[in-house]
Amino acid sequence: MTAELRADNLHLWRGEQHVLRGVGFVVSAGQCLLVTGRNGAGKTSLIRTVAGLLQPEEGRVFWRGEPTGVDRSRFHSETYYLGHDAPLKGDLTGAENLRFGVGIRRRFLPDELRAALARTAASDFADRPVRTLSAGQRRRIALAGVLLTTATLWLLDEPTTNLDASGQELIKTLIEAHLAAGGIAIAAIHHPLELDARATTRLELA
Amino acid sequence: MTAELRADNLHLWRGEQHVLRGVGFVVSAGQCLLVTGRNGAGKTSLIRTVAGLLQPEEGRVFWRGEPTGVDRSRFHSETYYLGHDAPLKGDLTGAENLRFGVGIRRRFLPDELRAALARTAASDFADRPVRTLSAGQRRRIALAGVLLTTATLWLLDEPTTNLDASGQELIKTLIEAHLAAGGIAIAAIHHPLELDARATTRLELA
Amino acid sequence: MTGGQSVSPWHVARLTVERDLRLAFRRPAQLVQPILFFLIVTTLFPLALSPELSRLRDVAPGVLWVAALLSSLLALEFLFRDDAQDGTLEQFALSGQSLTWLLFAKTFSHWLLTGLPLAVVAPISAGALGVDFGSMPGVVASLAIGSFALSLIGAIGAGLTLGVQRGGVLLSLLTLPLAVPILIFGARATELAIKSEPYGAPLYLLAAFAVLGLTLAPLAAAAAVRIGLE
Amino acid sequence: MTGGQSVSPWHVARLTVERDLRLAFRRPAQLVQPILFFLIVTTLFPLALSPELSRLRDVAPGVLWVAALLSSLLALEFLFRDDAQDGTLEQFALSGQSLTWLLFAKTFSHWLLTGLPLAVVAPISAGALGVDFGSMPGVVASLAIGSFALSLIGAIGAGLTLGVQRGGVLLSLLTLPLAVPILIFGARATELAIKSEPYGAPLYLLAAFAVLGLTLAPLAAAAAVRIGLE
Amino acid sequence: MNWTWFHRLGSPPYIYKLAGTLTPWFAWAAALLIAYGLVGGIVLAPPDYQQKDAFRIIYVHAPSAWLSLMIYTTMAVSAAIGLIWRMKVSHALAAACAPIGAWFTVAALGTGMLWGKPMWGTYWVWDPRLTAELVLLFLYMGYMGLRAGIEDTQRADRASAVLAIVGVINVPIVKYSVEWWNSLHQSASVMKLGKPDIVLEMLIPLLVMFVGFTLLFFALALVRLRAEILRRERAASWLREALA
Ligand code: HEM
Ligand SMILES: Nc1ncnc2c1ncn2[C@@H]1O[C@H](COP(=O)(O)OP(=O)(O)OP(=O)(O)O)[C@@H](O)[C@H]1O
Ligand SMILES: Nc1ncnc2c1ncn2[C@@H]1O[C@H](COP(=O)(O)OP(=O)(O)OP(=O)(O)O)[C@@H](O)[C@H]1O
Ligand SMILES: [Mg+2]
Ligand SMILES: [Mg+2]
Repeated sequence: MTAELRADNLHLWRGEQHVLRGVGFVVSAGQCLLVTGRNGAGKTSLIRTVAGLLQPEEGRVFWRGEPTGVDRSRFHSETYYLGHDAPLKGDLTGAENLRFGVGIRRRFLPDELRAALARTAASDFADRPVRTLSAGQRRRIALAGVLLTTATLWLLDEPTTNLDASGQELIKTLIEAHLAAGGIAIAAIHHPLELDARATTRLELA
Repeated sequence: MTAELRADNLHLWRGEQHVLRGVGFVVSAGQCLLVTGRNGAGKTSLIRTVAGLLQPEEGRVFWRGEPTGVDRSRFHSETYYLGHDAPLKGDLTGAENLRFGVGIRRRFLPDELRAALARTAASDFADRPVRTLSAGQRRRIALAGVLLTTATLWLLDEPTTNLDASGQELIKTLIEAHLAAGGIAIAAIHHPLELDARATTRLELA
Repeated sequence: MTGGQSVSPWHVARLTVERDLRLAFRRPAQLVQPILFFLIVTTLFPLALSPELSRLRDVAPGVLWVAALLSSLLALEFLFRDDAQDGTLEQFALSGQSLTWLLFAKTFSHWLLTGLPLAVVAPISAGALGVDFGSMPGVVASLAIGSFALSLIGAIGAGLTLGVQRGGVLLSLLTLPLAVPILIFGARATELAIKSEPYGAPLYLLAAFAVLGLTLAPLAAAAAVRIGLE
Repeated sequence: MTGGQSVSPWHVARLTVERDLRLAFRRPAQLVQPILFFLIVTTLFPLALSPELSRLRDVAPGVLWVAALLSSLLALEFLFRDDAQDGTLEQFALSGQSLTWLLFAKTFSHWLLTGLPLAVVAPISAGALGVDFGSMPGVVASLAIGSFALSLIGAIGAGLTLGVQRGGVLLSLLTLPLAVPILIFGARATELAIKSEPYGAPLYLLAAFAVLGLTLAPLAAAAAVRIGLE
Repeated sequence: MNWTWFHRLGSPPYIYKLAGTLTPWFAWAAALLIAYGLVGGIVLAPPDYQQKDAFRIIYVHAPSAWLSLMIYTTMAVSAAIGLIWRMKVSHALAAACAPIGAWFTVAALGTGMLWGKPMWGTYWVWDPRLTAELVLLFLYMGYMGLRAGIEDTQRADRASAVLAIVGVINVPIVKYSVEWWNSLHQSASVMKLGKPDIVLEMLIPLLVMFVGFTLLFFALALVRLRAEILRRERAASWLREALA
C-alpha cells in the first residue's frame, strides 16, 4: 500500500489530564499535517503517540493500512522523529553525530552527508564539537540528519525553534521538497508556515 | 545615577572564534534593546557577557555608570537573566519553584506570587510538578518569575520560544509595561516583536 | 523598581535548605539510598572476606570508613549537578546574594541528607561486623563529624568538575587525596572506640578538619562554580 | 523513498561501538578514571586498615573485588545516562533496528572501556596488597570475566533507573543483589589464585554467569529502556 | 612603585623569547652538575658503614623527592598568580609544571621502593610519608585530569588553579609526616634548620645533584612553557611575526 498515516480516535491521558480526546486524521503521500494549539494542548503528546513513544489508552495509529504496533521496526525504519531537543552528542562533531546517528539506519556516502549539511547551511560548523555550537546551529545539524535519513514520514515538533529568518524559510523549503517527493510530514507549529494550501491539512488541538 | 546600561567595545572569543568584535551600545530607563542576527551571530554570547557569565577579552559593561564587575552583587540584584532553558526544578511545582528561586532575591507575599502567575496565564498549572508541564507551560512559569523578581534590567534570550500566539502577545505586553515603569530590557529575538518604535533600539549582530 | 524587602542571609540559607529537603522528600526512595548503599557495602565485605566475627571486628573501622567515604562520594556527584543542569546555579550566581553562602547552605543540606543518616545507621553495620554496643557513641560521633568534613571538601571537587561531562569519577579522583586525612583520623577514632580506648584526640583532629573545611571549602567551591558556569 | 542500502547487524554494532570508543577517546581523562578510581580505592584500605602486608594479603581478594564492583557500579551509571539525556536512546528505539542488539553493543563497549582496563591494572593493586607475582594470571582472568558479567547485569539496572533522577544509588541497589554471586565466586577464584591453589571451578562458574547474562541481560535491558522512554 | 616588570612578565611574546634564551643555559648547567653529582656520589663518596652501596640511591631519590614538592608549590603559586591577576602566562607555567612534577614524584616513589627492598625488606609499606607522597602523585594526576577534562583553555586554567591551591595542603603533610607520626622513613637530615647530620663527602654531591635537578626542572619547564604558549597563542599576530 502507498504511504499513508491514519490515526483513529486517539485518547491519551497524561497524569490526571485527558490530553487527546478522540483525535483522528489521515495524511497520505505528498501531504503535510500541521498541528497547532495553545501551549499544553497536546501537540507534543500527539506526535510522540504517533511515533510510538507513548501508548494511547484508546485508538490506534495505522501506517500503510496496518497498525504501527504490528511491525514496529518496519514502521520505525520509515519514520524520523525530531523532538523539542536535538539528539546530538556534545563531544562529537556535527558530521560525526550524523555518521553514527543516521548510520545505524542506513548506509550513505560521505558525499550524501556533505550534501545534506550543505542544504541546511550547516557545512561551516559541521566539524566542530556540537557542544560549542549555538542553539540554532544545533538545530541545523539535526535537520541535516532528517534529510540524510530519507525517511518517508517526518514527525517534527516545533521545527523552527531557535532558527533565524533564513532558517524558517529553510524549513518551509525542505518540507515542500519532501512532500513533492511523495513524503509525509507532521509538524507541530506555533508560527504560521506558508506551505502550499493544497498539500496541507490543519489540526487544531483544543 | 538613573538606570542605564552601557557596553563599550566588547570583544569576546569563544574557542577559535572572535564572536563579539567591538560591540557597544547604551540603553537607558524605559528603553528596550532588541538583539537580532543569524544563528551563531553571538546573541546568546552577548547577553551572557552582559550578565557577567562570560568574561570579555576586551571592553566593559557599565551599569548606572559603574563597571558591573565592581559591585557585582548590586548589579545582579537589579538584573534578571532568562536563558534558552528555564531554570526550573522538575520535581517542584511551578509555585514552589518561584517561591525558592525568587525568594532568595526578595521577600514577597503569596498574593504577589499569585498575581504574577495570573499575568502569564500560568495559574492553572502552577501547582503541578514542572516535570509534567509542556514546553510552553514551563516558559510561562519562568516568565512569572521574571515579573516577580521586579528587577530593573531584564536579559531575555529568545523569550518567545515555545510560546503560542497568545504567548507572543504576552511577551510584548510584559516588556511594554516594564519599559513604561522605567525598566530596561535586552532581548535576543528571531521573530519581530512589535514594540513601540520610540522605546526600541535594534542591534544587528553580523 | 527593585522593590520588596531585602532578604537576610538567614532567610536565604533557610530557603535554600528547605528547597533541597523538600526536593529530597519528594522522592523518598532517594533519601534512603545512601543509607542502603552504606549498609550493602558493609555487608559485602563479610561475603567477600570471611564470616569469622573476630577477624571482622579487626577490619570493622576500615570497612565502615571506606563504605562511608564511597557513599559520600557517590552522593557528592549530585551536590551541584542537578542545579547546574537546570540553570539554578546560574541563577544563584546572578542573584546578588553571596554565592559562597548559598553553596554553603547547599552543602549543609547535603550533609543533612546523606552524611548524618549514615552516621545514624552505622551502629547496624557496626553491630553486624561484631562491634560491641558500648562502642557505638564513638563510632557515630566520628562518622558524623567526618562526613561533614567530607561534604565540605567534596564541595570543592563538585564545583570543579561541573564543566566536565561524567565528572563523577574525576570528582572522586580530586576529592580522595584531600579526604585521606579524614579517612585516617576517622578510622583511627573508630578503631579506638571499638577497642574501648579514649578516642578524643583523633576526634578533635577530625573536628579541626571540619572547621578548616567550613572556612575554606565554600570559598573555593564558589570560585570553582563561577568558573564552571562560563 | 526509504532508500540507500540497508545495514547489517554487524555494521550497526560496529558503528555503535566505534561511536562510544571515539567519545571516550575524545576525553582521555575519562578513560583512565575508572582505573585510577580502582587503584585509589584499593590503596584506601591499607590506610584505613593496617599497613602490615601479611594481614593485607588475607583481605586482598575482598578488597580487590569490592573495589572492582564499586568501580563498575560507578561507571555503570553512565552506560545509558548520556544517551538518554540527549535523545540518542530515543533514536535507537525509533531506528527500526533491534534495540536489544544496539544495547548489547553499548554494553560491550562499556566493558571494553571500564571492565577490561581494570582487570589489566589489577596486578598493581594486588602487588601493593602483598600478592605474589605468580598469582596474577588468576587475578586478572577472574576480574576480566567477572567484570564482563557485572556490566551485563548492570545494564538491566541502568535501563530500569533511566526514568529516575539521580538513579546512581538506586542503580547500585538494584544491581548489587544480582552481583553478589559474581562477587562471591570472583573473590573465591582470586583467593585460590593468591594461595596458589587451583581456581578453575569458581572461574567456570563466573564464565557461566557471564554467558547467562549475555543471553538474558540485553533483552531485559531493552524492555527496561522502552519503559523508561515513555 | 613601578609595575612594568610585572606586566612584562605577563606578556606571552616577552616570556616566549626569554624562555628561549634561558633554556640552553639551564640545560647545560644541569647536565654538568648532574654529571658531577653522579660521579661524586656513585664513585667518589665512601660507602655507608651500615647500608653499604645501597645508600647511593639517595642521590636520585632525595633530589627527586624534594623537587616533587617544590614543583607542586611552584605550580600552586603560579596558578594562584594566574587566578588573581588573570595572567595567562602564569597559568601556562602551572600547566607546564604538572607533568614534570608528576614524573619527579614517580621517580621519588620508584627509587624509594627500590631502596625499600634492601632497607625494610619490602617494596612498599603504608607509612605516612610514603602514603602522602602517593597522594601527591594522585593530586598531580587529578590536576592533569581536570585540565584534560575541560576543553576551553581558560576555564581549564582557572578550574585547575583552584585545585592546585587547595591541594597545596598536602605539601607540608609530606614534609612533616615523619615528625608528626612515627614513621619508618628517615627524618630530615639535610633539609632542616641547623647543621645537617651527614658527612661532607656524601653531602656535597647530594647538594650538587639537588641543584642540578632543579636546573633540569627549569629547563624542562621552560621548554614546555614555550610549547604551551605556542598552543595558546596560535591565533595571535605576534607569533606569526615571530615565526615568519
Ligand atoms: C616509596 C618509598 C619512599 C618514598 C615515597 C619516599 C619519599 C621521600 C620524600 C617525599 C622525601 C623528601 C622529604 C623532604 O623534603 O623532607 C624523601 C627524602 C629522603 N628519603 Fe625517602 N622515600 C621512600 C623510601 C626511602 C627509603 C627506603 C629510604 C632509605 C632508607 C629513604 C631515605 C630518604 C632520605 C635519606 C631522604 C632525605 C631526607 C632529608 O634529608 O630530608 N627513602 N623521601
Ligand atoms: N562553548 C562554546 N565554545 C566555542 N564556541 C562557542 C561556544 N558557544 C558558542 N560558540 C560559538 O560562538 C558563536 C556565537 O554563539 P551564540 O550562542 O552566541 O549565537 P546566537 O547568536 O545566540 O545563535 P542562535 O540564534 O543560534 O542562538 C557561534 O558561532 C557558536 O558556534
Ligand atoms: N509527563 C507528563 N505527565 C503529566 N502530564 C503531562 C506530561 N507531559 C505533558 N503533560 C500535560 O499534557 C498536556 C499536553 O502536553 P504537550 O507537551 O503535549 O503540549 P504541547 O501542545 O506540546 O504544548 P507546547 O506548545 O507548550 O509544547 C499539558 O497539559 C501538559 O501539562
Ligand atoms: Mg510541545
Ligand atoms: Mg542563542
